[in-house]
Amino acid sequence: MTVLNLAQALNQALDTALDRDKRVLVIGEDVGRTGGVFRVTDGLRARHDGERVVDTPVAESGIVGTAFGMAVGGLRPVVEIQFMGFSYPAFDQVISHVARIRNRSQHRFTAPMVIRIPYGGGIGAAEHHSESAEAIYAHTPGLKVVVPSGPYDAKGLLLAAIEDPDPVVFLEPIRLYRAVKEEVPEGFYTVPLGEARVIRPGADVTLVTYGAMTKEARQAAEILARDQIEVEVIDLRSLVPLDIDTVVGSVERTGRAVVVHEAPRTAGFGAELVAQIQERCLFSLEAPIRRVTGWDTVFPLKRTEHHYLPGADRIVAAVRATRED
Amino acid sequence: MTVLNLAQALNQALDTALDRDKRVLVIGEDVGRTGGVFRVTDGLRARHDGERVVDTPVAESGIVGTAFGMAVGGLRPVVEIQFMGFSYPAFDQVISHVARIRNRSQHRFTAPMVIRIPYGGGIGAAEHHSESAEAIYAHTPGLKVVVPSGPYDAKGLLLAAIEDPDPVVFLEPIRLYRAVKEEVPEGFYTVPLGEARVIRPGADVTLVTYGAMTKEARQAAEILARDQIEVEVIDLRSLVPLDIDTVVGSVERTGRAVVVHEAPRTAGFGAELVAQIQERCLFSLEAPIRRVTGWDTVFPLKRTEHHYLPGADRIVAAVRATRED
Amino acid sequence: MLQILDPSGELVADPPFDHTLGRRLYRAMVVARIYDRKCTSLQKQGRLATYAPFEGQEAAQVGSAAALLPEDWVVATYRDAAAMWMQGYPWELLILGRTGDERGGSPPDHVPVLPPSVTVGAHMLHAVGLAWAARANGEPRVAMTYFGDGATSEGDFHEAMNLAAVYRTGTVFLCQNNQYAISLSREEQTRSETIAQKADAYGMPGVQVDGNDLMAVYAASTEAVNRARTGDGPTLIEAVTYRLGPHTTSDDPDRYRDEAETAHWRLRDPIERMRRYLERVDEWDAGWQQQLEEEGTQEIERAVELAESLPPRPAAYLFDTMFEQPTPQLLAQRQELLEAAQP
Amino acid sequence: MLQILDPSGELVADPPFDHTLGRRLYRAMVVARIYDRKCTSLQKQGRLATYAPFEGQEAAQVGSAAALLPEDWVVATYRDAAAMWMQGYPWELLILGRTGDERGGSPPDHVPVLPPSVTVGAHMLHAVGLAWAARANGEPRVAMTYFGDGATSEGDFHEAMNLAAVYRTGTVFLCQNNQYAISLSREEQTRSETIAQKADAYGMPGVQVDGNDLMAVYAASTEAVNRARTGDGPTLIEAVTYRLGPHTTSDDPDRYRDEAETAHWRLRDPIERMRRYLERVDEWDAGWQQQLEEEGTQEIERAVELAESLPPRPAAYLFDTMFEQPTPQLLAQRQELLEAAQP
Ligand SMILES: Cc1ncc(C[n+]2csc(CCOP(=O)(O)OP(=O)(O)O)c2C)c(N)n1
Ligand SMILES: Cc1ncc(C[n+]2csc(CCOP(=O)(O)OP(=O)(O)O)c2C)c(N)n1
Ligand SMILES: [Mg+2]
Ligand SMILES: [Mg+2]
Repeated sequence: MTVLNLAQALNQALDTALDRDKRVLVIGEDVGRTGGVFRVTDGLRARHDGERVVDTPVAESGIVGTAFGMAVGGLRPVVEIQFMGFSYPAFDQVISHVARIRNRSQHRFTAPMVIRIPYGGGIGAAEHHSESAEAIYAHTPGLKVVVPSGPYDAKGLLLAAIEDPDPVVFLEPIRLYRAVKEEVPEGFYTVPLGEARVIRPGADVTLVTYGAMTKEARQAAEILARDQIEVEVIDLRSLVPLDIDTVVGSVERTGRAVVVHEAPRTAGFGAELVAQIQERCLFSLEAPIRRVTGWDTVFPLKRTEHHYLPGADRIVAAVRATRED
Repeated sequence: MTVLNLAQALNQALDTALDRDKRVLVIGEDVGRTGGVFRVTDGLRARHDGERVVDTPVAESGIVGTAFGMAVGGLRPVVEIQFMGFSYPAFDQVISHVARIRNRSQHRFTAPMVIRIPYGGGIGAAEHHSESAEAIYAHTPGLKVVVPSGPYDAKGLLLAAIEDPDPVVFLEPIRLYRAVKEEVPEGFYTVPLGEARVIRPGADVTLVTYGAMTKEARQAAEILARDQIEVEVIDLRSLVPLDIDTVVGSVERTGRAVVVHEAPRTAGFGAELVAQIQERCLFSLEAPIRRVTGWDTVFPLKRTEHHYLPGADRIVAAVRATRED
Repeated sequence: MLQILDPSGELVADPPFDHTLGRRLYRAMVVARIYDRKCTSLQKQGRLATYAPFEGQEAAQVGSAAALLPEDWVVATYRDAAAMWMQGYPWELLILGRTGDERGGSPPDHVPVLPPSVTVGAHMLHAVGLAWAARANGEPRVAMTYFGDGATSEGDFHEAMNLAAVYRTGTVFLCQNNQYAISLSREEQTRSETIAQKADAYGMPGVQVDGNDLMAVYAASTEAVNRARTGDGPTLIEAVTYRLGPHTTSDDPDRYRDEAETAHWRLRDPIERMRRYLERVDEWDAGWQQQLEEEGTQEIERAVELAESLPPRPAAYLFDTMFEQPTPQLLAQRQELLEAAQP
Repeated sequence: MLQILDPSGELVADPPFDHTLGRRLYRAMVVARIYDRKCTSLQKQGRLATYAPFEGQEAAQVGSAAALLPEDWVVATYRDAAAMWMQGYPWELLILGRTGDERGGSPPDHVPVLPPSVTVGAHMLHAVGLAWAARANGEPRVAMTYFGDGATSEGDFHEAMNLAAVYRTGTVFLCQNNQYAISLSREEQTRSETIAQKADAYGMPGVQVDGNDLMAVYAASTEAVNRARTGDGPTLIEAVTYRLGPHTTSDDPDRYRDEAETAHWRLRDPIERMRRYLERVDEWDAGWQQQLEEEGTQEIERAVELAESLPPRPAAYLFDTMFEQPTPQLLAQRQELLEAAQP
């Protein structure tokens, strides 16, 4: 057990996967010599050579399309897209081929691959570097969508994603790469995809979130606890498959729910959560489910991103409001 | 006034726009000599020449990216993407540039352009030819998303979209191109973007839908009427801007709502409708809002698409069920 | 432009194969055309969904696929049934796919052919990854990808060509330049004189061959396949041919090309060219032709029967082919569908 | 590779401009470098967001932009501040953008320069459409687009080049081959010998010039701009240069290139080369140099002040810049934000 941050935990997961499975390879822009923009692949090329940790030209569609062929051909590629804003040129490959080959060939061919994408804002980055497009991937049949929020989960979920027989879009909250440290076991272990985690129990209001927003949710819960408002915070960990039972179970007890994400609100994943919660337990609801989300705007640049990002303050306000509804 | 089907009405709209505004041009694959796969642009090249009705190579990103430059440069391009499944290669251009230039340049540059996309299934088409990705575009800040369901609206909405100072994704229900006929005025008129239409009043249950599904919704309403169940059917006509007031007003009266679309359910636009309805009038709800949608699967091929497409039968069942909840 | 057999069936260079193979490939072209025409008529009868005929492109497909070993990958399009069949994809599955049944996308385990790509351009990259995987697995397999002139306008063509060259993957890019992307002529698609010359942009060898010359296509493909197999990297082959039929059964070519042009290419029919040659060397006679056509017709009729005799599947299959194990959401939706099914 | 001024500042061909313009462009390069270094130091002080320095590429940017008329479009990247400024984009707005303020993306109405593109590749297509629009509007404007060696690996480069050639738009493709796409060297990006040769694939003229030779860049650009303006279509110019600094202020070049290489290119500094020439023809002396540096420093300092003195905007602006008129949803969200703002 060593204490690692999220980036280090992911690095260890990739190193472990490369060690234990000859079929695994890491491929992306600058993942080799520089170890990636966020150093998540740091040192891997030196330890596993350039044939298995591959620096590529700037061609996202090409990278994903090639990795798709590799996966169909029996390898287990782990693609890194430099920032979520640069996953869009590869969108056609993902939605039209990666997500479909199993269905198209009725299980004859499959694409077991992982597409790692740093996502979200909070570091004052340039345009296109703070995107949260998880809803788009979650809306695409045939993809699994995983979002870790801490080092332990990150490593276990990434190893599970690499072992998964189907394609996984693995979203890494940029803001948390170095913000959270945790004890992480050496070697191989997995955290199953599709199991939410209650990161804080509470009886009054259910707070449902994932990825970067778990930090703000925790903070909000602590602030509210001072006023004896006990918030149950749920980290979904994966959007597809979705562990809705854990969410519904909680809301049935609390009668109140707030969903939180950084992505724009309209048709964001929060809407799906609201829809499923009210389908399953409308009559337990004592108040409308509120959404604390990014706005329906372009993610702003450094000087104003704080106006966009849902912070503990907005979450606290929403929780208080839902108790007054 | 002549009776036209939806494709003819769109053709007339384009012809009218090309006549009255020199800045307008139509560009896309096979839109010229063949008049497009669905003949929506039939005859336009002959009437307005190849400089304004432009056949392009097979390069969706190139078409949209070039049209974007045209729009910034003062033209009013109307792009045709052959099928929604082929809009994905252009996705980066749409989300990263078309939708953003106004914000990026703080109104200094704008991209007034229309991207016409035939969408939806029901004609037993090949893979990728039956997509419904409206939620993806509706989730993208900076785009308007319009979906006509009849000839009169189609012409008026398309002319409004072409006049609009901002980019509009204009989704055309393939199945309705020739299925509905209506009296359509000659010449120029517009139907404002962002106004839903109650296509059938009713006091018992609110049915919210758009595009191809309006036909099934109407049918369902007629079937239910035989049992004295009066369904209010709302055709949104545009998803962005969204006329939620009309929807909420109706649900406040009926207390029950069913949302219907053809796209996959998870993170589909129906989820957004459910979320906003319960935010606005949870306490008027006498039953959970139900979603009748496509499944979270790839759109199936000809022999089994009937298993996928929400039909009047599924809508009827959902309406009955919501009255028993 | 590489040519071995001129349109009249005269040799203008040494033949790349002996009469045995020549007759086998001639037979393949004849059967392929029977399949192609059968599909068009089935479509007219409403027994198939939209169909994209390849009449006129038989030599380009048969000649190239003939250069492959059984374990080599083929990644092709909606118009490449002949090439896919050459590599082991059963006619009945090709037909089944065209009836609008996903089961047509699932070839037997030993057949290294992906289901036909319907999107234009994207699939070329898959052949780059497949060849890469073969090398990584130490398998001497190459990947041949088929695409049209129109596909070369897509960004994915560029990325596939560049990545294949950069990583020297054993990929063969077989472009059937049939002169049209639906209604857009080759000249309107790009200003490069040939498609073959586009290979220079990637430091890749490119060759233009007479795509209606079975021998030329076979010779160029064999050379490219050997280069790929021996680790010397990818090749672009432009097979100059012509789509004699419509783009698909719902296309009307009169809107964008005239009779005369089609007639001109009719005279360059790849099957007739090879027939003349075989006749000239006494390897063809009317009797054999009749036999081929009878065998071919039987073979295709049998395939049609097989495809059409397959019972439809219960709706539940939809949910069972998305992942190895359906997610809880899919299971719930399957349940919902089954309940909706019962009145 | 076209060269007019060799690294020692000797003419090897006729100069494309007189001393007046030569001095003006030399001055521009000096000021641009002052701006570039200032930005790096501001970033280190936390006053700018990540910054992408262009030191070493001044001749490529200044020499090409100098070939434009005031109404010509410039569509460039995050590393092209010098070119954008040459075409009228104010330093203070370039700096403002780098502080992370959208207002930096809004040049004055008479400045035909798009805000810098952060995505690699996509923007080249915008220059195709802009040139097309100019022609359609009967304006004699051309569009010059700037991009790097790395951008040529993107599919959009291919589509932009092809469409520009097919429609003969007045677009000039100015590639600054600075030898790296972040950590990937030019040789690892593509196996074509030059980037210029990629133009052949589109039937487009392509020329490789010494990008650190102000005169060569100016000469090639002038020819390309004239071709574009007279309706003879697009040109690809590969300006061979070198990024002397890191990819951005958060990059560590030691991970992928060695000192010696950088040192080698230092000796080819484009500004020093032009200085030697001017000195040789008695158009340069230390006094003038000092004057330039003082003026330049003042100019940049003033720009920094202007940029930093701009007061932040109320959050509401977020909702007011998405559409000409905010949608009801945006108005509601703006309301929500304002209410959240008040405790
Ligand atoms: C990405 C994409 N865009 C558009 C289409 C529609 N489409 C189908 S075939 C075709 C033309 C392709 O031409 P070519 O590559 O020459 O192949 P051919 O049909 O001539 O065999 C087009 C535009 C598609 N299938 N995929
Ligand atoms: C579509 C896209 N992919 C990846 C990136 C990340 N990125 C920023 S700059 C860069 C390298 C570009 O190299 P080049 O085109 O040579 O320009 P240079 O930075 O050398 O000026 C990359 C990969 C991006 N901005 N956009
Ligand atoms: Mg073709
Ligand atoms: Mg570079």
